[in-house]
This record gives sequence, C-alpha cells and structure tokens, in this order.
Amino acid sequence: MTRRVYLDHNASTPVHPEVMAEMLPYFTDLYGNPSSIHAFGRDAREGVDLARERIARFLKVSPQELVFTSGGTESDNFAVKGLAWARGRGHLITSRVEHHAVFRTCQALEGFGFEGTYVGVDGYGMLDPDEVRRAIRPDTVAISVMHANSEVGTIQPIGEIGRLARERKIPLHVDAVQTFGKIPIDVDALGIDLLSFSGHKIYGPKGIGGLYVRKGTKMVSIQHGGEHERRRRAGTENVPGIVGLGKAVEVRARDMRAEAERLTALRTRFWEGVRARVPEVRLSGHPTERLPGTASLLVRHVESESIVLGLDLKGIGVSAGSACTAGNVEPSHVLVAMGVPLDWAMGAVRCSLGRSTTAEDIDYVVACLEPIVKKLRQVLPVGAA
Amino acid sequence: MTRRVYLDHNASTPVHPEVMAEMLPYFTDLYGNPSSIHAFGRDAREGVDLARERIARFLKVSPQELVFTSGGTESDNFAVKGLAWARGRGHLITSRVEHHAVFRTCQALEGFGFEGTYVGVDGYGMLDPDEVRRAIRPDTVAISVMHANSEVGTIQPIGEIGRLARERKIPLHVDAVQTFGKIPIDVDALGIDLLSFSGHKIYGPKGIGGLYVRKGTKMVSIQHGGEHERRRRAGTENVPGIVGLGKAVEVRARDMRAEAERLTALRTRFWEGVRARVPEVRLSGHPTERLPGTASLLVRHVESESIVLGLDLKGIGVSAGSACTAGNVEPSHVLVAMGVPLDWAMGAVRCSLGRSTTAEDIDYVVACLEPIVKKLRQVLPVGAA
Amino acid sequence: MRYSATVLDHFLNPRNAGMMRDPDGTGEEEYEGCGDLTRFFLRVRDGRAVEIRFQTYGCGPTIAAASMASELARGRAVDDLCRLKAQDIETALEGLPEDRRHAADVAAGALRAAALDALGKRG
Amino acid sequence: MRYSATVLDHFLNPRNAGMMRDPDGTGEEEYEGCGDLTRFFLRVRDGRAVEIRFQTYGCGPTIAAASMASELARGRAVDDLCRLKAQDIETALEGLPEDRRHAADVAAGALRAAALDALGKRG
Ligand SMILES: Cc1ncc(COP(=O)(O)O)c(C=O)c1O
Ligand SMILES: Cc1ncc(COP(=O)(O)O)c(C=O)c1O
Repeated sequence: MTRRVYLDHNASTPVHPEVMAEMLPYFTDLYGNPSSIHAFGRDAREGVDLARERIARFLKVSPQELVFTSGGTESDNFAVKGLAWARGRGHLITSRVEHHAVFRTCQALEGFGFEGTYVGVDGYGMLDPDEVRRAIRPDTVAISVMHANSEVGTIQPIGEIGRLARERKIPLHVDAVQTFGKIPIDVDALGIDLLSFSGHKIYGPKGIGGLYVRKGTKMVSIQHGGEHERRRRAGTENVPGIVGLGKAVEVRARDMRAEAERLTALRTRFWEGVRARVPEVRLSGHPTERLPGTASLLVRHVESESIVLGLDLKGIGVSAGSACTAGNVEPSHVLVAMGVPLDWAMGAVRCSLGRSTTAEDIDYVVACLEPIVKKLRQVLPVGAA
Repeated sequence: MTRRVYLDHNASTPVHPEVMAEMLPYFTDLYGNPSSIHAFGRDAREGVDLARERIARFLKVSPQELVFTSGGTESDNFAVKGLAWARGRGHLITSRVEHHAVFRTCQALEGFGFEGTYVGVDGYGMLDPDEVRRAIRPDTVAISVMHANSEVGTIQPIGEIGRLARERKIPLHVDAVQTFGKIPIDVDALGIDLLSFSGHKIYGPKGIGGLYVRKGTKMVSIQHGGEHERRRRAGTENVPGIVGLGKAVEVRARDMRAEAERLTALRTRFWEGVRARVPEVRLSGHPTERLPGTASLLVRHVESESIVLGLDLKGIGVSAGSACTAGNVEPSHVLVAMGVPLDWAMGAVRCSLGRSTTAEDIDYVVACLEPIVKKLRQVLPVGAA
Repeated sequence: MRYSATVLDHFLNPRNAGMMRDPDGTGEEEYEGCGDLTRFFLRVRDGRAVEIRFQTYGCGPTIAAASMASELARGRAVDDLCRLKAQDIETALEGLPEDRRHAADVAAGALRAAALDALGKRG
Repeated sequence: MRYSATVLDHFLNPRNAGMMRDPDGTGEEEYEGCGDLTRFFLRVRDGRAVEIRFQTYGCGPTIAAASMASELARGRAVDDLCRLKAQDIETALEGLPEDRRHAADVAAGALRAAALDALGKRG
C-alpha cells in the first residue's frame, strides 16, 4: 500500500496548518482558565474572544449570538432540547433524513411527552416545504432541518422553510455541520434562528463546535454548572479548540469559494470516470442542489462495506452508506427515506472530496473501483453475476 | 512585570510536553474519524483505544467502564442526569459544597420533579457521613459527593459514604475532578459507582474529560446521536483530546506520588511564610485531609479580588474565593456552607500549586502578599486599619 | 486492520466463486432475511464433494468465509460437510471480529444445506 | 488588562487613604448592604474641602474610585461636591469595566453624603 487517498472529508478533516499554528500556544503557554481574572486567564479569554469575533464576522451575526460547544452533536442536542425545554411541551417538526444528533434527540424528547413529525423527502433526499407547512400545528414549538445532508449531499430549501417558520413565529434550527464553511449561509435571508456547526468538518479540530442563537430566541441551557458562555453552556472553555475553530472559519472564509469550484470540477471528473467504467451505478442525491465535494455512489447489487474494504486495501478511504450489522445489510435511514431500492441502497458508497484531493487521486480511485466492483459482482447469486 | 508565577493549578494547568507530543500527530496526520472503517479511521480508533486502556489501568477498571466526555462539567451532568433520568423520578442527595456542575444539575433536576437534599458540612468543609445516612430515603436514586473541594481542598470521607450507598444499593457518583491524578483513588475500596474527571486539571488538554461508570449501573445517555462510546455518549470523538488525556493519566500515574510530596512541602513552606508575615490570616479547609497543592487563605477584612489584582500586577496568578458581583462581595457557596464569617470569607484567596512551582516562586509570592495586604488594610473603615 | 491476512486474501481472491450447471446439491442460507445470502453448489462423486462453487451477497468476511468453506469442503465426504462448523471456518480464517462472526455461520449453514440436498437427491 | 493605568495607579497608591479626627463632615455609602462600603471625611475651611480622607471595603476599583474622588474633591466648594457625578469619577479614571461601574457610584454617593453632612453641620 503505497498511495493513500482520503475521500472521506464529510466524516472528518485534517487540521489546517494555519489553524494548528494558532492553536499551539494555547496548550502550553496561554493555558489559563478564561474565567480567571489574572493575566494568565485574560490571555486565554482574548483567544476565545477573537475566535468568537471571527466567526461572528463570517456569519454576519453578533458575537453574543454564538455559543461554543463540544461539537456538532452537542450543538444539535442543545438547539433542539434547548428550544423544547424552554417551552416545556409541544410539537416538533424535523425530517426523516436528519443526522442522528437531531433525529434521536427528537425521539428522546418524544419520551418526555413532546410530539414529533418527521417529514419525508423525495428521491433526491429533498424536503418539500409544503409538507413542512402541512406539518405545522398550533402547538409546534420548533422546526429543525439540516442544511445539507452528510450522506448524499442534497441541500434543503431552507429559505422557504425559514419563511414559513417566521410567518408563524416558530423558531427554526438548521444543522449546518456539512455546509458551514463550505457554501455561503445568510442566516437572516434564510430565516434561521439557530445554526449548528462543527470544527472537524472544516479543517478545525475535533471536539469543538458552535451554535448560533438569534438574539431573543427563547432557549434554556442543557449543560449546567459555572457561568461560562454567558450562562448558556457551562464547562471550562476548550480554549485551543475555540481558537482553532475561529481560525478555521477565517481560513474558510478566504478559501471557500475557490475551493468549492475546484471540488465541483473534481467531483464531476470523478462521476464521469465512474459512470464510464462501472456498469449499473448511480449518483445519489440532488443533481444540482448539492454539496460541492460529495459524491455518493449507488453500486447495484454489491455490498457497501466490501467496496470500502476493497478500496481500503488500495489505501483509499471512503465511507459505506449501508452498514452490515450482525449480518444484516442495513441501508442508512437517509437512503430508506429517499426510497432507494435495496439492490441499489446496499451498495451505497460515499466519496467526499477535500483540500488535499487532486485529479490524480480521483483517477486512481476510479481505476481501483472498477476491478473491485467487477470482482465483487462475480460471486453474486443474481443476474448481475 | 518580569517574573510570572502561576498558582492557579486548580483552575487549569498547562499541557505537559509529553502529552503534547503524543497529541500532535492526531491533529494533522491521524485525522480520521474513529467511526470510519478504513485505515484512516482505524488509526484514530487505535489512539482512542490506547487512551482508554491507559486510564483503565490507572483506575484498575475495565476499559468498557469508561466514557469520554467534553470535560468535568459534562461528566458531572452526565452522571447525575444519567442516573436520575434512568429512574424517572425520586430523591437525590448531594452536598452544599459541590462544584456548580453537580449543584446546578441537581437544581435543574428539581425543576423536573426530582427532590434534592443538600447535606451541609462542618467548618473544615467536610461532610458527616451520618448526615448523609440520615438524608437517605426509600426513594433516594443517587448520591453525588465530590472527592476533594476545588476551593478549599478538603477531601471528603468517600469510603464511609460509599459503604452506606452500597448497603442500600444507591449508586454513588463522585466528582473527582480535583483528585484524579493527584491522589490515589480506589473505586472498589471506596464504593464508587461513577467517577468524573477532567483533562485540563492534570496537564492534559481542555475540552476533554471522562466518566467511569461501574458495569451494571443503570444509566441513560444525555447526548443523543450516533453510536459512539458504546452508545453512551454521541458525538465524533475528540481524538487528540482523548489521546492527550490518556497520556496525561499515564504521566500522572508515574509522577503522582513524588509530586504530591513535593507540593505538600511547598504548601507548608507557603503557609508558614504567609502566617509569619501577614497578620489575621487563616488557612481554610481541613488541616490534614486535603489536596497536596491547595492553600486557600482567608485574609480578614480584605477583599479577595483586590488581593488577586495586587498579585496579578506582580505577575502572580491566584484565584479569588469571593466574587465582587455588581458591588456585592459574595463569598463562594463553599465558604458560606462552611460558616466562615463574612469578614474572613470576603478575603478568600486560593493558591494552588503545581508542576512548575518552585520554592523561589513561593517565597516571591509571600514577599508580594505582605505589602499588598498591608496597603489594602490601610484604607479599611474598620479596626484592622 | 480489522481482518486477518487470510480473510483479506479470500475476500480479494475468492476461491471457487461462481455458479454450477446441474449440481448434485445446492443450499442457501440467508441471514435474517435481509438480502445477505450465500449459496453453495456441489458436484458429488462416490460420496465426495469433488467440485464446489458458491455465490454470495454480503460483506467482505461473508465472501471470505464462503471461499474458505469451499476450500475446506473440497474432496470431503458429503456426510462430513454437514458437520463442518462455523468455528472451523473461523479458525481457518485466523479469526473474525466479534460483529462479523455471522459470516462463518452463514457459510457453514449454506454448505450444510447443500450437503443435505445432495444426500437427499442421492438417497 | 481589564483596568486602565489610572485605575491601577490609584488602586496601588491610593491618595488620601485613612481616617480623620474630628471631621467637619463624614458620609458613607454601602452597596446593597453587603459589606462593600466607602466612607469619606471632610475638613472644611471657608466652604471648601481643604482636606479629604477615605476608608473603604471593596474591590480594587472601589478603592481607586474613592482615591480619585478624593483628588477631584480637594479644594472644591462643599456645595459642589454634592454635584460630583459618578461619571466624572469614571472619566477621570479613564473608564471602568461595565460590571465595576458601581465603584464610581459608591464613591460619588459617599462623597455626597459627607458633603451634605458638612453642610448640615455648618448650616
Ligand atoms: C449533518 C451533521 N450533523 C451533525 C454531525 C455531528 O457533528 P460532530 O461530528 O461534530 O459531533 C455531523 C457529523 O457527523 C453531520 O454530518
Ligand atoms: C470539583 C470540580 N468539578 C467539576 C469541575 C468542572 O470541570 P471542567 O472545568 O472540566 O468543566 C471542576 C473544575 O472547574 C472542579 O474543580
């Protein structure tokens, strides 16, 4: 295994060298607790403040509207539970293609007497705003919809959902973990009240994330303790993580547009290559409303993990869209919601491109994929064999 | 300001160079998501596994009994809410000197119909196990008591409380954020079912912590999403943080004993020096059952923050035991629970020693403290002036 | 790596993969009816499995297990194949991860079914 | 640093700190009755505050504010001292953090009380 190609940037990304450089001193030299009033504490506080300002500038919001968390999952939990608990009971609207961090949080709240409506999607994984409208009830207390789907890359019509929510004064939470820093987000124009994001998806560190909370939004905190983050999220601040997240956002603000173009071109090259060489393969998700770097393949009649394993043996990292759990091939809930038939869904393989990806990488992956799929199909007990 | 002396190790600590060295590759080279099945993911998973094993070895528990969190605050929230929600309702016992992460979590649960008993302490800040015994009710679902107090350093009689809890089959959670890696902890001998700890108090990184959960303890998770940490705590693992925490624990296991002795000697030197030169000063907390490096002074009639500020101007970082909030000098809830009179409590200053602390540092701080206190007392409207 | 070198070898280069015309026995095993399926074909001469083929839907280890089972079975008495255990296949594969043990179960089950089928036809 | 150089200077080197025997006016201000307290003593000649002393319990800025107030007041007509505003003290200190503004309030209040006391005694 000589060559290594990482095509799993939707799962996680390496920390950008510029980000690393800014974080480093906060581990060993500027190690004060930002709550401390002495110079050691103030130095740390400064790092936190700068990061918050950078992110605020990027999102065009006020720094006071940002809360740091331990990652996208906590942000999602905080947003949905924070809205729900602030109201005590009522009805929640979300979709069938949400990340588990939202999906299972809504389910957990159902255990506490909230009611949930899980709106479906079309074959592209896209929500119909009219369906969201029809799901709204007088006691609806929150709507939570992801911006782009991590598995298939489809971007949801947030603007229209935001308009609906705003008309009815229902707070809208958007899980933007896969779009923040990748495509432009205008929280005012889109009518977003809360926005989740995560460091490790955008070349920042793992274990850090944030939540934008529009001023005036009724929320309660879900982690109790000291008076950190203006009493919204207790716990000693992860200073190096916060500094890293701030820098990562600054770098993305600078590089985002050019990178999106570059990745879109590479993704096209990838799909054209795959389509030309692998029979019975589809690109899942919406044809145009999609993340620049995400290419999710459906390879008919072949099992996801076998492809992932085959590519892994060639030094390539991609992600399986279906998991083999205790002998069951289980297509992800996203593919099920999209109505992808099992013979296609079982072979879902997500390739997500990023900063390091080159045209040579793409060509190498395509070249490796072809014989792997062919070999896997040779043992099939079906027509394709 | 030439010299800088950090005496606030109970607030946070710098990352140990050996810890830093182990963490570094996980930011930029071993950046896979541990949930990914390809080589990039497996490399990250290995780091997580090794860290878990190291901590398990240190605590003499099984690796499966450890859950990584975002810090001490989350561990405390997780422990108390996890126990409470698994039972739905009932009675909680904790103390009046807990960290806010436990204290306010119990209060939050009261808002959900749980009942709380907050057991008092004596003038040393120590719990009486008999009081805990008397607080136990048939519907008591959890006891949460800290191991050592972060403000005054008093170590609680956990063993006796553990015996009580075990006899009655009530799970015992211990917030060991200030003792883990500083003094030996034997969860079996002490009868501990859950144990919170945090990275940044022991020369590990900020934003990472853990919770030991004894096998068989009925718990629910409080952060919902993916199937991380054996479905106990959702969220992409903070791999570098986890690796750092694991290494920090390994280093502490090696250095802990010698360091505790060294710090005890330095603390004695400090207290002897202060006592000899500053009139009307006391050492708060228990005379013998205390953390090695913690020396909390009560400087009568002087206001905490003024001392902190005075020392800060000399390059020294210590922590105020009372906060001046909007004009009120508010002694911490710990000092209030200990019954420290206001004229002493208002002048609470916590000095916490650590790895970098030298005898020269100590002498410097003592030398600086004397004139500051003298000056502050000159403006006093009371007899001491 | 999660998988032994032997598992990887059989996954990458499955032995005896494919179907067989007019077999003397065929057998299938499905795992909880979810598309995961292994099928064996046997050619029997003088009570022995002289030729074996398999087809499978399934994850990498399932393919490897079927491939290994086909190797273990070749030349053996058909009676014997009914007694080939999942554990034997796993051992020959130098182990399987906990959550992939089912791969050996499926292979053993399908092989047994094929052997019983051959015995039934013969008998 | 949270505090201006002037605040730090007056905190470290408070001017006119201490008490006074037989003052012509004394006044106190407490902040929400929690131990935080500033007290001024005035010596008045020809309607002017010729000598001023203060004592205080309180955080650093409280000391600095009292010290600054004592400087601002010296030599002024006692009538005038009633009109000295917290804002004047804060400006002279080159600002105070939001959550420490009370320090100037306490100093201004105590000074006003002392001035009124002197006026009352005189009147
Ligand atoms: C859409 C979406 N939401 C939430 C998350 C969770 O974020 P994190 O990995 O930071 O916990 C992820 C990533 O796994 C995601 O893709
Ligand atoms: C006793 C105790 N518990 C909990 C915490 C909270 O831990 P963390 O700072 O990791 O959130 C602290 C530290 O602030 C502490 O001293």
